[in-house]
Amino acid sequence: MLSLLFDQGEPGRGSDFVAPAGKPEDYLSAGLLRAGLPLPDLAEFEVTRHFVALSHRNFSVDTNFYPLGSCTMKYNPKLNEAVAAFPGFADLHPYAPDDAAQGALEMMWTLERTLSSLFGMEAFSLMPCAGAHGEVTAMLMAKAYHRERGDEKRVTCIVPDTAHGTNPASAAMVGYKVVSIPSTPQGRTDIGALRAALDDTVAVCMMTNPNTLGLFEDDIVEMTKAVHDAGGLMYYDGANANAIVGLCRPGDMGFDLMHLNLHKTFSVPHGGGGPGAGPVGASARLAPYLPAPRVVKDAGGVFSLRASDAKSIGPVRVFASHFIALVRAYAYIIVHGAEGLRRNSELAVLNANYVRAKVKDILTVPYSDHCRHEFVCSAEVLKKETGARALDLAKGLLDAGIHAPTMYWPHVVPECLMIEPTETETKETLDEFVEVLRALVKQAHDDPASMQELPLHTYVRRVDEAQVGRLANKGIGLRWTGEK
Amino acid sequence: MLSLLFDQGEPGRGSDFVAPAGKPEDYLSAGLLRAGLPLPDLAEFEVTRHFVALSHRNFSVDTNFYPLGSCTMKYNPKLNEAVAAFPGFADLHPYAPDDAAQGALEMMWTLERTLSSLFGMEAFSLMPCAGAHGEVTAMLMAKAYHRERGDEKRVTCIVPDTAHGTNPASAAMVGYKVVSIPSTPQGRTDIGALRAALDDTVAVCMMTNPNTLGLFEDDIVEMTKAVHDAGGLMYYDGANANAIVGLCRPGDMGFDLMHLNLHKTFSVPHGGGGPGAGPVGASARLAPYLPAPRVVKDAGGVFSLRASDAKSIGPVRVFASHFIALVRAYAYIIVHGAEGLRRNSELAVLNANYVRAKVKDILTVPYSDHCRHEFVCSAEVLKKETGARALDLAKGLLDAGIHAPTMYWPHVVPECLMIEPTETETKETLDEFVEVLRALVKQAHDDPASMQELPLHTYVRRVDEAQVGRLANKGIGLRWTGEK
Amino acid sequence: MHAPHTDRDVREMLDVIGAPSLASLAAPPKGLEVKTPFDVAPALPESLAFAHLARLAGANSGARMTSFLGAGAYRHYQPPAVPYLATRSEFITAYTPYQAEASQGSLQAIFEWQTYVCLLTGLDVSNASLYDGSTALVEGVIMASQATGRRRVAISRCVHPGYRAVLDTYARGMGIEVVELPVGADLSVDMKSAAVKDLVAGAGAVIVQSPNFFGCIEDVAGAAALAKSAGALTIQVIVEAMSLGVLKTPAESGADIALGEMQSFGLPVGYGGPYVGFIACTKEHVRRLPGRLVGETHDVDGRRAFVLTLQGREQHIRRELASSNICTNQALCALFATIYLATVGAHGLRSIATANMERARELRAAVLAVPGIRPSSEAQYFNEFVVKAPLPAALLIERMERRNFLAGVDLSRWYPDMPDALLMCATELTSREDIAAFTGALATEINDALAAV
Amino acid sequence: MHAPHTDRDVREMLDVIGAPSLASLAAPPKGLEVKTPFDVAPALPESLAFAHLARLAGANSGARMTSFLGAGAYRHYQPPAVPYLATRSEFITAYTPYQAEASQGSLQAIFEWQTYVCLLTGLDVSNASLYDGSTALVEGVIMASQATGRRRVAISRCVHPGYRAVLDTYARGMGIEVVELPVGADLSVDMKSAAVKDLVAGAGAVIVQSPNFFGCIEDVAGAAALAKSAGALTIQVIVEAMSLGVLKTPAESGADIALGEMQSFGLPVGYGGPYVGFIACTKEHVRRLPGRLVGETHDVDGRRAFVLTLQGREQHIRRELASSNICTNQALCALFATIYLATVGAHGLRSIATANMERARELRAAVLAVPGIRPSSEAQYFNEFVVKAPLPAALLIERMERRNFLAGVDLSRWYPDMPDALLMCATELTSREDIAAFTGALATEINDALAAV
Ligand SMILES: Cc1ncc(COP(=O)(O)O)c(C=O)c1O
Ligand SMILES: Cc1ncc(COP(=O)(O)O)c(C=O)c1O
Repeated sequence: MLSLLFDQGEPGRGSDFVAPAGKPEDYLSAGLLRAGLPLPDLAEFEVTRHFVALSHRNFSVDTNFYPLGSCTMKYNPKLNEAVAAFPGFADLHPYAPDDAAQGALEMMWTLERTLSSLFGMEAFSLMPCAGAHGEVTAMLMAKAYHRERGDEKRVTCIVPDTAHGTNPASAAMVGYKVVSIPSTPQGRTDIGALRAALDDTVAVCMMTNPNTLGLFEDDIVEMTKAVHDAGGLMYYDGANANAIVGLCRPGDMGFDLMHLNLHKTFSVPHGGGGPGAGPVGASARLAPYLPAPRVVKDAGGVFSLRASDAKSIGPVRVFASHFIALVRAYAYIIVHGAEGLRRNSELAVLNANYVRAKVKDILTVPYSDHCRHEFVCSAEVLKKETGARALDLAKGLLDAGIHAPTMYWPHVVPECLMIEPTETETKETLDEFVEVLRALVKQAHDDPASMQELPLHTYVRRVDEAQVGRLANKGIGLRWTGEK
Repeated sequence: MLSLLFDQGEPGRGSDFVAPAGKPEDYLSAGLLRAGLPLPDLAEFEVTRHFVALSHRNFSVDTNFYPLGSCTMKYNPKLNEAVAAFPGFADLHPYAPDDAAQGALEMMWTLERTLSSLFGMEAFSLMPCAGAHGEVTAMLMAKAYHRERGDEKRVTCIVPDTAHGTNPASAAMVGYKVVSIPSTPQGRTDIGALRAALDDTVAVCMMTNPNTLGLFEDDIVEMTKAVHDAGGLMYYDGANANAIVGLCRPGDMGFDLMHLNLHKTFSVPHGGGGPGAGPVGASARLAPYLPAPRVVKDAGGVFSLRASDAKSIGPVRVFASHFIALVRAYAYIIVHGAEGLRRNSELAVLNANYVRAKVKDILTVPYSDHCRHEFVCSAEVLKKETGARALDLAKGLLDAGIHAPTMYWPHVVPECLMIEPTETETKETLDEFVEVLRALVKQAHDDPASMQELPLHTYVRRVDEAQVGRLANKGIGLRWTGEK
Repeated sequence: MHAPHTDRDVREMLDVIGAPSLASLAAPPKGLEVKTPFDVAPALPESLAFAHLARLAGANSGARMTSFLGAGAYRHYQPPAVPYLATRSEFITAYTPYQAEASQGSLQAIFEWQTYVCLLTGLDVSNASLYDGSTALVEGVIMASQATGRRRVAISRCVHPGYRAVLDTYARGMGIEVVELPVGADLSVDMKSAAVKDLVAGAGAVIVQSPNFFGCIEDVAGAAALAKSAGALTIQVIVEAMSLGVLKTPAESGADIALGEMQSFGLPVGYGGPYVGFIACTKEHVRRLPGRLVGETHDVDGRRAFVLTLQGREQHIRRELASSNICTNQALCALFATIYLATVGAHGLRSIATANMERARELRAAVLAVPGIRPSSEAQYFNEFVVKAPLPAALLIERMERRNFLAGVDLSRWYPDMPDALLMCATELTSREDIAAFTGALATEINDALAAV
Repeated sequence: MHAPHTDRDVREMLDVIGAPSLASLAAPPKGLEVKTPFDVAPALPESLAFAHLARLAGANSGARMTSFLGAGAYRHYQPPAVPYLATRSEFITAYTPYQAEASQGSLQAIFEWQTYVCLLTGLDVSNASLYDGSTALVEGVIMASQATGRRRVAISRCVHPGYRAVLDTYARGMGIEVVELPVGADLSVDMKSAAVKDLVAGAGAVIVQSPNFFGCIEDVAGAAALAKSAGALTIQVIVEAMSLGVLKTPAESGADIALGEMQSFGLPVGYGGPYVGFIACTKEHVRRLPGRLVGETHDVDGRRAFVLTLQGREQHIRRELASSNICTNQALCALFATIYLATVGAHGLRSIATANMERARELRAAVLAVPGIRPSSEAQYFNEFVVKAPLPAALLIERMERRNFLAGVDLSRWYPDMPDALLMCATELTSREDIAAFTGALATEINDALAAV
């Protein structure tokens, strides 16, 4: 067990960082000053040992196969990290004048043009910080668009039941009523149900493609048309874009709005939960509503940040972008080119199908066609036969040094495991994964009770989530307090 | 078990690093070209996973308490690493003209002056790459000095029996006959034996102070005088300088020559076995023999590399120094100043004595006085009583996540463990170490047989050293061959 | 190319799958194939990509100038231990710690971050981070609006105008009314004025920033008293987190919610991001907090463990009823800040914050000594302040930029009634040499500019 | 201050020790106390130390110039994965892997390094690294001298003069005689000349560098034949390891020992070090190898393991009878090189080496097209070559430096008979724009210089 920082250190430990500058009271009246500052004083060495030790308690892409569905845990090239640290990027202040930031602006401009071309959109805003931020940005744009047209009756947002939770949550944030559409037995959004839901209150329909079952929405063009006919807008959740880069384009499918997760498709590292970047693309009619500022290039090749367009919804964060994250995505793009990006998507699909073909012998794989970048399988039969659940398999994988797939989502598949290997894994690794899974299923049959004990070898074993939730509701157990 | 690199990869994997430039035969006649290049082609991702996994199989200062005697495994501040990577240092070519390298030269000049002041020497050469390189450099200087004086009969080098192996090996490299001096029951070099060994063939006497038992050579001034009287030179092995910085100076003790291990005393990281830096200091009469080039400063404050002095032994490596290692040592010095350095030495002595005082109850601590930066203890009694050896204790410490002390050296103490905590460890860590050691000794009494099984929890357990040595003698097992 | 597949790999895998070719396997439904070539630059070998990015970085001269820019992004010393530790593979390439057994490193670090936020603000609970200070403001407004059931908030015009613009964007979409409290004489809000009192009536939140956008320390306690009497929550926005090293905590001032930006703690200015938003509140609002929360618990063997908790508030469980839509947050940036705070400690943070105040006062005095420059406010401040120039601030900034100084932020961009006002910032990295060189050049430029008129 | 001790810690610990004060505990014997104050700058707080070092780094304008310097230190592309992985805590803060159970990471990496050295040179065995190429030369000479029992070696004058100077330093001390083989017409050694044959007679080693100091590829096979007939060992020195990506291996040429420098594999030029020396030889000399060796074995459970072996050759066991005095070597630098080689692979290494040849030829052609510049040799070369200038090389270099070019190395420093010779180097990082800009400036400077005469 690793002590918390707050149980380490001694008052007075640590380096000097600045020359002595007196006391706070030399500069401010006492009434403005805080009573105490109860942070621990640690030697740098203690801090180093602490965080290196913490790092050893994590699974990560660089240490473990991480087939976490819907998250695109691909390898993050180290080139990205090196260029992101260039002082010419890191030390540039967001209010530096445009003429003193031409390199940064050129990069952003090129990135925007590149994404627009790759996804068939008129323009992108690089401002949103993550996928969900992109979604709500797009919802704000949709709302502004309809309002601008005086079409204020449009208050519903259509979302398939397989959609990621951020979709309905983002729609709700701008006050949209969420209408959920069921999936067909083929794992696609039910176009009949969609049509039935369409009326003149529909503001926007959010589609994820490939959807979270890893399947291409075959009726996507028809659905787009139907929604458009009803006066609604089509939104493309591009979190799964790793299946389609260079192969097809949401713009060509008729979408008005979309977001990308640069931290999935474009190799920005996930960082243990962020930061990401969630650029929002827009078709010609929606582009004027994109957040401001955006980068423009004048006839002389000079770049600048244009503060605002008349129709823009305004800014969705204070500064123009998660710039340093964009640098990483840009680096990824320029070493690949359009062809390399397309090949990565093809190989992502290849890897997923390869695992799927092999897993078919082990677990139920519910849909019959080839998948795209990921697929779901179900442990329902296994559960019936042995009592072992998807959860148990997931925990068992951890013992083998493999991160668990996404579990119990989408909800339409019982005892669901969603597996996304990504293109950067070798065949050797995939083969090994399948064998580990096979062995776990065998273990479930041979010794079902043992499955609930898994994992055995991780730093901690299964944790008590119930108790912590009860206390947390009262604001307890969410921070160190010094009490034992 | 982690595959070797050579058992991974597939031909054709990996990134493109340069634009295509044709084939080797386009530039050179076929007869000059190699037949094949049998290196594995790996994706960067494979390389990353491989080396991150390897890193997890190491103990290190940042992850483990590492009380390895004579090695000064102190914390390496991360400031050092950051400044060492500055492009202004890293991208500077060793043949860059002096006027284009003024910052580097200023640093080296200041470092040389600082070391000279701290150790009371006339001058230092920053050229040697490590401690042993410094030693042989000094031996070459001694030889040149005597030769210059026509005193060619001086062919012996006096070395205490507690000295590090590099001392006699360095002396032998320049053809000196090594005479070993025994230690007294008090753990000091026997001055009587030393005097007896002195005659007009003595070229130099190498002293380590504090010696490798962690004790100050109390007779050091007398010994220096005796050797000088016999016409010999005195060499100070400064590997243990962490005990004395700012407290006393080899120059004041009369030494003619010395080396420092910047990778011990001055926080250059050990790097798993190097690189280090082993500057050699010289008194006024020996300074002219220092290796060339050295940095000089002219009246106008301009720095330059002076190619050679008439009496210089010449260069001991092709370029002027392990420059990037020096940057680290320099960074360490400037954040401490003379006072901070002295305090570090005092605290190194404090930590060693603290552990020593507590270990006295557990194992035999052979010498009665306080120690300096390290101390030795003996498991001889334990071995007699239980059969458990120093080796077993060392391996048991590994299981507790503590690196083993230096074992079985110096040879004058049977079943020896040499413990050097360094000043950067907290009292908390030292207390924990003592308790682990206490528990191991108890285990030895309670269940002696179990001791030979240790370690149980490391990545590999005790290894077969005999077999590998037999094969290695025939050149087998020292590289991957592809055979299974 | 980062994918490892050789042609042989591909063939073997296609065989197992039973697909004829890679192209056919991955092809979109008929009719959706891309028809025109992409407008994307051809692939660069890695060494050329590196050189290309080095050129772009080099083209940002602003990154090398002596800078007095603050206004929401602060250049502070980053101890090298911070990036060294935070950028370890195991931190940067992990996902959100949903699998507790495989994520104790990230989870404990977030728990420590939550604790730091609480210790710094004095409040009870805090979440795992938000995108940045400006979006944290939006989340705080949503919390307050839900807590009070009121669709109207009152915000000081001394709050960062960029933050207010973001709030406006969202508020329009969310149907929340935002009323603004006027800038008082001393560039802060007069909490005692009747006008302010009227504006606050009926609001769900009273929002002040302190130190405010002009650098001045606001009367947060006054705002809290006012809010309380109006049945509103008090939200304190903190943009320059370094001020927390010395200033009264939001809790001490009576704030219910503190939120803002912690970029100052170990993150580079990086042309605007990523930074790290924080939010903290009193216990009773814990279930309204947006985003992830880590709690302490134990595993089946009784070992202490950390885990994501109260996930029932979050989008992936609660969908349209979630307290926020946030999913990916700023975990790695929060880790930077956590390691920063661990490294500097109380001792370091207080001394660095004090050095900021010292340098800001030295800068202000030196700038005010330049003929033609006048002060804008005599309010107490942390490390930023406003001065008035004898010519339009924009012109002066342009002149100083030519001399490789970023003199400050032109306030007229947001406050048209302040054409000559310059917002300046000094930090512990502002050296005396910088100040002397700057004020020397400033005097010359002002002289020249006035002579030219 | 990096030590963690608070005053309370110190007091408590002194109590346990039974010492009255820190000063008395650590004090040297009476009379040895330091009497005068030290000439050491006062301590700097960390942010100022950082700034101070940034200033020093910035004062090295040479690091930013367009460089054509080689001559033993080569500027190559360093894939960012290399430093990223090699500088992990667990690698940089470990000691020599004496405790095998706690050091499998370092041990396996060294085993992989030894393998790479063998694969690249074609030889049987290799050690864990040596300080640098020049000291590797000394170690190779000692090996050869011990293997043959001869105290005399013959070395080509086309071997790096800096390496030869180091050998001279040691040879004087060790009592080994060094004879030099003359530079032939085409800046390489004529192995067929009678003079060379005479000089080799009685030598324990024939030492050639290829590519040699002038960039030319030597007739190593010829040297080996000659050595063999004289009963000497053949030592091939390799200073630009990148050439191993394409050139015939030392083994193919018949060398017994290959040694030199692998800085080119992922290590910066760094004003001269640290770099990484290597040495490899045929099986029969394995026990004469200097320094550490890692071998493959297994643990008590039968798992593969790596361990230091043949320690009986080393100083810590064998003391004055050791094969060398080396202890600390260049483990971390060898790790850089190992990760470099793993990252680029055969495919990458060959293509990078080929790009070096391409750029060197482009550079040479462009330089020779400048009026007044003449070639020095038509021998085949890798990425370095010598040209003759119409003015003293030193003067030309100085002129070009003023234009921010490091034109090359002035050979007259070591070869007084070559006053106008410039040794130039191009690598894969030498861009066509660099070459064009350089040769343009060169033409102007030569013109101006000649006009001034
Ligand atoms: C399908 C889908 N949509 C949206 C999101 C939200 O993206 P972010 O986490 O970047 O906010 C995710 C991320 O997990 C996702 O998988
Ligand atoms: C006492 C002593 N002398 C000399 C040396 C040799 O130093 P290096 O390993 O740097 O060559 C050592 C290193 O272990 C040592 O402990």
